[in-house]
Amino acid sequence: MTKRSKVIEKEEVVIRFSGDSGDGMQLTGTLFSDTAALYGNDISTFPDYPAEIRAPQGTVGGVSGFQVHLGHSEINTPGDFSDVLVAMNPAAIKANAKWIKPGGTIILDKDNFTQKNLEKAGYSRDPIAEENLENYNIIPAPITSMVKESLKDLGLDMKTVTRTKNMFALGMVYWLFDRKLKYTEQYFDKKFGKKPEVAQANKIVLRAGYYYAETIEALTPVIRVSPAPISKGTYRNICGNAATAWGIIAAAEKAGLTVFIGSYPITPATGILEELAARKDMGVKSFQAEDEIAGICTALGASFAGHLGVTSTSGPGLALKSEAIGLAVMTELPLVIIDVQRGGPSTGLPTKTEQADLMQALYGRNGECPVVVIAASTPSDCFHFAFEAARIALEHMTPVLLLTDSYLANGSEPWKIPVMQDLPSIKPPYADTVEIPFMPYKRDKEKLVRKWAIPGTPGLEHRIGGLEKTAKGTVSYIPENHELMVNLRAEKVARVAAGIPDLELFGPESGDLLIAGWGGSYGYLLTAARELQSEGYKVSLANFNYINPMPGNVRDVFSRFRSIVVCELNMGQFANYLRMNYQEFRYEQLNKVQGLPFTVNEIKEKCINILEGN
Amino acid sequence: MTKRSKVIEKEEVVIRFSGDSGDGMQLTGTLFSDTAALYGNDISTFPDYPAEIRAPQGTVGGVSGFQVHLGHSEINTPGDFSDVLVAMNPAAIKANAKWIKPGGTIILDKDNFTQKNLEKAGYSRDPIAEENLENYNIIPAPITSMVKESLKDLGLDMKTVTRTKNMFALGMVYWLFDRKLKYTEQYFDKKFGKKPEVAQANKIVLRAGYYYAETIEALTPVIRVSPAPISKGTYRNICGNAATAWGIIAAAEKAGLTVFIGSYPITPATGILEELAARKDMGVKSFQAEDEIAGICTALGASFAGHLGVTSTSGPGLALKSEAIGLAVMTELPLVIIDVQRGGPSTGLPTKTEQADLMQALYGRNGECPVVVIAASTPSDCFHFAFEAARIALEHMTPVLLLTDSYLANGSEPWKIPVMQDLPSIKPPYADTVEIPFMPYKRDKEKLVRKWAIPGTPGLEHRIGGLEKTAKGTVSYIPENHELMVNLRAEKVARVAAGIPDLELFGPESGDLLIAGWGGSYGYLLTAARELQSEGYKVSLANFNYINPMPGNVRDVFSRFRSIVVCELNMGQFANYLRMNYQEFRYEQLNKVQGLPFTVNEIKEKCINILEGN
Amino acid sequence: MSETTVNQLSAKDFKSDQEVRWCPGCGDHAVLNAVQKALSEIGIPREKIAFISGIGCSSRFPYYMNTYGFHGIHGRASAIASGVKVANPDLSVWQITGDGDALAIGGNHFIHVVRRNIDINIILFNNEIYGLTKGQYSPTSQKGIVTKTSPFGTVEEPFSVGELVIGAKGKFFARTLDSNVSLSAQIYVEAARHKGTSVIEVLQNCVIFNDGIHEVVAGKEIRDERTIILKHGEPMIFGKNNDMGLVLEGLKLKVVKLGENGITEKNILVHNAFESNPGIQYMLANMKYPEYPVALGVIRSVPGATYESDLAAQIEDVKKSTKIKSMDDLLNSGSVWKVE
Amino acid sequence: MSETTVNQLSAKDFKSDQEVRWCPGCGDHAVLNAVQKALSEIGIPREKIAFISGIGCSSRFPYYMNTYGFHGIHGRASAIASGVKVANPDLSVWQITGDGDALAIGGNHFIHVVRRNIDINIILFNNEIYGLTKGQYSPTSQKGIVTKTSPFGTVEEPFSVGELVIGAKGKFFARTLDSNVSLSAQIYVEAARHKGTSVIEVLQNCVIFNDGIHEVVAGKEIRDERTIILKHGEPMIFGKNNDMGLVLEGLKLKVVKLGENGITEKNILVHNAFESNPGIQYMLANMKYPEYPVALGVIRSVPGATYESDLAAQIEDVKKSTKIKSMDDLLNSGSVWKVE
Ligand SMILES: Cc1ncc(C[n+]2csc(CCOP(=O)(O)OP(=O)(O)O)c2C)c(N)n1
Ligand SMILES: Cc1ncc(C[n+]2csc(CCOP(=O)(O)OP(=O)(O)O)c2C)c(N)n1
Ligand code: SF4
Ligand code: SF4
Ligand SMILES: [Mg+2]
Ligand SMILES: [Mg+2]
Repeated sequence: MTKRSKVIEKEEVVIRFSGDSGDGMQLTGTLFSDTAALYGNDISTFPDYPAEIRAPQGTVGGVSGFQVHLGHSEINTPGDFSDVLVAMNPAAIKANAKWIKPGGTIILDKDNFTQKNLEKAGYSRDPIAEENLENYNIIPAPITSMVKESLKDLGLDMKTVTRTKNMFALGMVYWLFDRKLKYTEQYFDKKFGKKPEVAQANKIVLRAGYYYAETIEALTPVIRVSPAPISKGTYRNICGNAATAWGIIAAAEKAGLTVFIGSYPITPATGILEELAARKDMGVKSFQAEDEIAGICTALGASFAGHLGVTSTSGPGLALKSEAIGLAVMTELPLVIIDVQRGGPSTGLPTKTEQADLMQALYGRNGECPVVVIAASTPSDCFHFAFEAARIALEHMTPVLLLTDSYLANGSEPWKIPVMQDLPSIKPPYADTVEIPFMPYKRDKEKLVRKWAIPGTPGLEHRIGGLEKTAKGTVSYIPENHELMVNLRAEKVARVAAGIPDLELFGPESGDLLIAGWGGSYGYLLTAARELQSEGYKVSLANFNYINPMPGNVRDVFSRFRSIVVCELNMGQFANYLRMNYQEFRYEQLNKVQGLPFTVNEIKEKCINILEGN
Repeated sequence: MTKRSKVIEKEEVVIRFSGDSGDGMQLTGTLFSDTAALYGNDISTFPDYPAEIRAPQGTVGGVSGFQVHLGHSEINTPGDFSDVLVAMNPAAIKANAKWIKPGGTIILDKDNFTQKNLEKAGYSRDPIAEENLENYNIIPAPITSMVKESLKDLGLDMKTVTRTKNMFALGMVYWLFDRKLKYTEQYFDKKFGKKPEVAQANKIVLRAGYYYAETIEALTPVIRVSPAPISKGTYRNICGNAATAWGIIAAAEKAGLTVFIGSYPITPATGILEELAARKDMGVKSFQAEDEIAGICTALGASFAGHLGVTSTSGPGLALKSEAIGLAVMTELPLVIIDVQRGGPSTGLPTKTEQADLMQALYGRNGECPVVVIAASTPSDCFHFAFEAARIALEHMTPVLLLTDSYLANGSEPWKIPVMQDLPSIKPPYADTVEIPFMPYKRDKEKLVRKWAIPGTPGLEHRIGGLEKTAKGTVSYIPENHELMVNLRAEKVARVAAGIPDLELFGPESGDLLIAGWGGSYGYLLTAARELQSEGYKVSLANFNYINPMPGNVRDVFSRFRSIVVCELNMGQFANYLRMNYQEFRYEQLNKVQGLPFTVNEIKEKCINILEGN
Repeated sequence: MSETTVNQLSAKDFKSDQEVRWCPGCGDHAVLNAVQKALSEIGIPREKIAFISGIGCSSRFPYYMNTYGFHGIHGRASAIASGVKVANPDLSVWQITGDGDALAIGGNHFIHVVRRNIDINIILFNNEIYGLTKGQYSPTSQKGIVTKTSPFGTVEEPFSVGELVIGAKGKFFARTLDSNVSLSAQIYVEAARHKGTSVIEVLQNCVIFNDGIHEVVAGKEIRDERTIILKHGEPMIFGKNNDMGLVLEGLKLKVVKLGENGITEKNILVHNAFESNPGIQYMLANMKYPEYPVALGVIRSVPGATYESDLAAQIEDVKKSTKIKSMDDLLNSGSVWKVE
Repeated sequence: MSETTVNQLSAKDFKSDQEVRWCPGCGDHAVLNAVQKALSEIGIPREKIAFISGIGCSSRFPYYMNTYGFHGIHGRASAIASGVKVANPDLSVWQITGDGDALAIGGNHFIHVVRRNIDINIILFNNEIYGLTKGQYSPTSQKGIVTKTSPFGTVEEPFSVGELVIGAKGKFFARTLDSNVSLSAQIYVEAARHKGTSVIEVLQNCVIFNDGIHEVVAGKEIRDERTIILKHGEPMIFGKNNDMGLVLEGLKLKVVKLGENGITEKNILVHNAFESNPGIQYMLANMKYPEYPVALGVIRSVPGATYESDLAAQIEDVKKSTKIKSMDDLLNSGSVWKVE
């Protein structure tokens, strides 16, 4: 659209949009990401909004942010430090000052840097000076007044006018990264189809921002990120919650079943329920239950009746489901339980991320009560692991607990769309009417799985329940039968291992240090591992997705490294779990419990520390 | 009362009363134990009744048993095999045949050995022959007809008459063990004060049994157990549930507080609620809640209001309380949570014992959510550990989870009554009104404990809740604050260790094998250890009561033994917990999940196996 | 509604091979008989029937039925049953529950299933006690009752089941006596035919822990005098000699004697179970002896949309109009782009 | 009952130092004002007041009150509050809850606290939506509403709060509008003075996720026509010109116009909040626009024994008659023996 003097090619760049909760930063970030993805960049995003209630305007508590990491090589995290910060008010500076790369760019709405706003954010005078940002690339733009100016002839009300401020900022950023406005303009046309003046206003302002950036020379150097060399195929952007929901539907289609989700809203898991509720086109039955217990119990009832029963929640809700998970274990029905982890304990930090529900997932029930536990590691592979959770549940007649987290749930990334035909088929072990009288707890020899007899089938009438039973389904208090059944249930879950892939290594087969992690920390761990490898260290990453049972080659992998460091966003739950299962190895730990993902630097520092024997 | 030819002095003896659920075996056993205890024997009992519903009369499922172990030396378990079995019907033989010591005595009601009853019990002809009991000391007594006969002149209805059958059997056993009838007769007078004919009938039948036994010579040899040389003091019989309830009340008295119990009935924990509900004389407020969640939440509310809040339950109920335990951890209020473990998972084996809730107790909650966990090891020391649970909760401002089990809850033993003056005082950290403004999460340096400000106190108004907070009590999403608080809560619990005793060793300070156990298996483990020691093995027992945190000397103790075997009634939960905490040792395991306690022999066998290097 | 399919199954065909383990004399036995009798009349094949229960003595029921059965966990029967019915609306779903199971721990699921009007038949065994855990008071125990957890008497007022059901938007409520097998069977048949949640309160005797609690109205000798069996469209007459009746006096019900003060059958209220305004039904459900006879029979039976059929219809609607017919369609919908 | 202690505290004295974080324009702000105003009238000192809540936007309330406060977990406010009040009956206990908190996850504790009649004042913020989790339907959302979890409209009927409260044996029920601060404050004062559980339903506006949902009756212009403020002992008259009234026609309420068809104030029903038979109150609580005006004010206020005082009395009784006065006494009671 214009010519520029210098264009720097950068490998990757991190941009953070930050402003008041009402400033529309999430939309701004999303529009930017979409444009970047359509352009062919690999991206990773991280929305970071405040506590569930709107904090007073202009305060740090009310700051809402959206970070986008884009590059032309593979991008695995939304990035630690940002190259560009868009700060709609002083509080946004306050919240993000220490997360800007030295010398980075700050775009700010200088109209908002009033005395009152400075005070609200806790500044006495100039934030730039107070934060020692003088040497940064500061772009103070009178966004508010320019927006008013640009729209003054349209006769719109003030609210509509000021609401477009974010598009001014977006326009500036588009200019900065040399993006096309087309997709965003199309979005306006679609979104405001019935209000053409609003669409028009947004377009005007977007362009005004774009042009404004162009006009003032301060912006150079322009950063340009060329598309990532990614494999051929059809792509879309997807966030973790949607990917989880879709993985479930895909599995149901493969198994020829209907999805039933029984669930109760809870941050950050609600998106799964919302997406499934919207998927009536795919025949999904969504049941917004009165609480989490009803959520899981309706889902279990639906499984009994022959559906794919699913329930989704976050930590406090998982706690409430504990008892019913036990019932699912006893009745050996297929059931997928999704826990989108958030900061705990108790209500904790509801909008922040953490990996501290692992022990609860493994052991949070009375008695010896094993379930399969798996964890997703990126927003898009939530699809794969939700599919896997459903596959294992259906083929092994067992509840499966899928762990994701707030960071995955809300984060998004481009995703190469799978073709359904390429996904494995799913074959539940239906009972055969030739097996009359039907024995509900009779098992096949290989997997120890019982048969699924669907109500409605003549001749297979049977009774199940939470009391201990014999193979015939009769309630039994016989000591030896109980021990037998406890062992069989454990062994059944253990045998799921036969159908899961080996633990994958990112890096050399052996070396000085193995970084072990699980679930959602993957992106940061991988980036750290790659950087360490390129710095010459003999480091590999093993990120676990299958947690119970674990892959068969773990012991072998562990034995090939001099040290092992277990990195997780909790106080060491997975490390302890490894100690229980592979007691012979020594485990170093890197733990963080701040409601935030790791930073790559933290990981690297810890690793180098170990490698250098400190 | 009579002269006998031969009197054998035995060190100890095990008697089992067994009959149909309606036969009154629990009462019979209890009356016998009371008499034995009053006589000065040390005893240990184990009631063992069927599933909660009455099974059809005469079937094995409906058999109810009560076992008493008495001796003149210290008795630590209710015994594995019985010397004398009272069998009111064929099903009682069926249920107990393999638990009678070779050559033991069997008293049976031969009137009940009808063809119909034999069939119900699954016998085709003579149980004695079918079970190969011909060489045993069989005493077939026509109990039913003799009872009818003895009472025929009293003009009572048939129901009342047949109900006294058990007293006939008891009379026989009294004769066998040379006991006085006095205490039992006094019991009748008190119990049936308003129905003197019934009291009279019971006395007649008791004596009839006694005399019948005397009359038939078959009974010799008579077994006689002299009193155990136990230390001076006042004694009473107590079962685990009552001891637990009393320990709580005692702690409240020491702290100058009122007990509030919020609870929902559940087998086998209901007895605690029932006992506390009866203790209005001690000012206890008992609240039978609508469910387990309301149980703990009302208790927590009461703690907030300045009471000693307590909630009691069993495994499935503990699962339901998970979320609220998290709230107790976050609000740092004193709260005692009692879990009387039973067979799981799910509804499992509700009337049977197990130790499989350990992991749930430690980790069954979302987030990093540490609580203090302790476990009682005998029926009477439930008093001590309930007291300890309350003391720690109150002095450390933390929820404390007390684990007992079905075996302890229902079992009883003589107990030397403590004197309240000798118990430690309890001093909760009350907030001082000089500390205005009150900071709810400000901690003392030593224990990291926050102060307790009781509503009603002017000037200390404050707000607490489940969201993460700063020391001032302000809700905070600041990453560093969260990590700080997570660490502080963990460290606070860890520092409880400073006030708990070292792990006690039963046996030599070092040796070839350490038997490690926890909670209610103690009696069996101790007996096995003692027997092994007397057989010359270098074996000691370490039974854990403090599980989180653990005593300070564990590592030291473990390091002094060549092997360690962890024995528990689950699949190895404590063994795994030890692996997490003391990874450097190797742990052998003895596990049993049959809804039953260990037998001494099982333990000895396993130990000898290890000792002999198999 | 009133036609029955011809059905070859007899009550006996609904018995399972499990030994019935309730105490001899327990009212549950009679309920089991009545249900089996009713099912033989209703004419739904065994495989299309599912019995779902919570935990309690009564909740053992599914084991004794030769149908599909699910013995759940305490208090959650309504939720499990909701899942079963919504998943497969073709099944005839029966929930078996106790006063503790439904109204103590299960109270929330209970009021919500009633509100949602899911077509489940709920048989609530009200023995006013926790039987299985051996005798603690329940949310329906009379105030002041001495039980194991209330050694000095309770200090809380009980729920009235009918009142709670109507308060939760209930559309079908009936009451019966365990001992009256033929009345019970009739009611179960009506409940099964009603579309929507039907709640049937059974006044059930626990011989062991709360013996005779309903005897004051349910006793064989007196029950005709102290209960009234309501039938839609029929006058509210009761008494051994059918000479007592109910009339409305102002806003209150009143018991009158036919023939006295010139009262004839014409003055007596006629029962309208189908009236959606619950006013009179509410009063009927709440009648207590000795002021009134206790109402039995179907007290309220109002048609209304059911959750599961509305949901199914909504799904059909959406499916008809959508372009997304398969997972591949969904995956490729919206903003996608190609990398070549 | 009607005397107030002289109280030096003003509404402002009940404000805590925490910033109020509700959305600008949220109805919760007005409720906070009304409560603070009411407390300044009631005259209980700050330290004797405890605010207990669950989770939801509304449940943040305790942070803004300079009293004792406990922000609980979702749905459990009734249970926590019950514990607080039973432990210390001297405290004035207020429960703050939302339609989701009280009627979805907390439904069971809610009906049980009402049944037990524990002296707690429950302010139920009914915005017919889950605000905090950003807009899913709740058990009070109107059937058919489109929300994030019901993109094609809900298929379930809502609870009516008053109906459920009465169905659960409720003795005090009132309704108010968030925007009517003076009516609200008055009601809070009455609720505080009532001994037993008081439930006050506030029709509250969520500007973000369910804006204007009550506007059809609560709008400033129209509310006089479409609501009626009930006062015990006063005729049920409403309308801008006070010319509309309620009469009973058969068993139903009917709206009439004064002056028309010869109707005068004498014909109009007089509100009796103290009547224990809930008949008319039930109908009043259930009145819906457009057929009726929506009832505001104290609809039902019936005295009754409270759980906590009966319990306290029972304990006093037992203590008086027992020989066991201390733990040592208890330990040595019953069968004990000495070993010397
Ligand atoms: C989570 C849980 N809490 C408590 C119990 C114990 N429990 C089993 S049944 C029951 C009450 C039974 O009463 P009711 O529902 O009236 O059935 P009834 O036995 O009287 O038929 C209780 C408290 C349990 N099994 N599970
Ligand atoms: C156990 C649990 N489940 C779910 C949630 C999520 N959650 C928090 S508040 C809420 C509903 C809020 O609605 P309401 O009670 O009506 O309050 P409002 O925000 O509308 O004032 C939900 C579902 C939670 N915090 N905890
Ligand atoms: S305890 Fe009562 S309810 Fe339970 S089976 Fe026996 S009589 Fe029936
Ligand atoms: S989301 Fe709604 S209820 Fe919550 S604070 Fe905002 S306006 Fe109020
Ligand atoms: Mg009952
Ligand atoms: Mg709401």
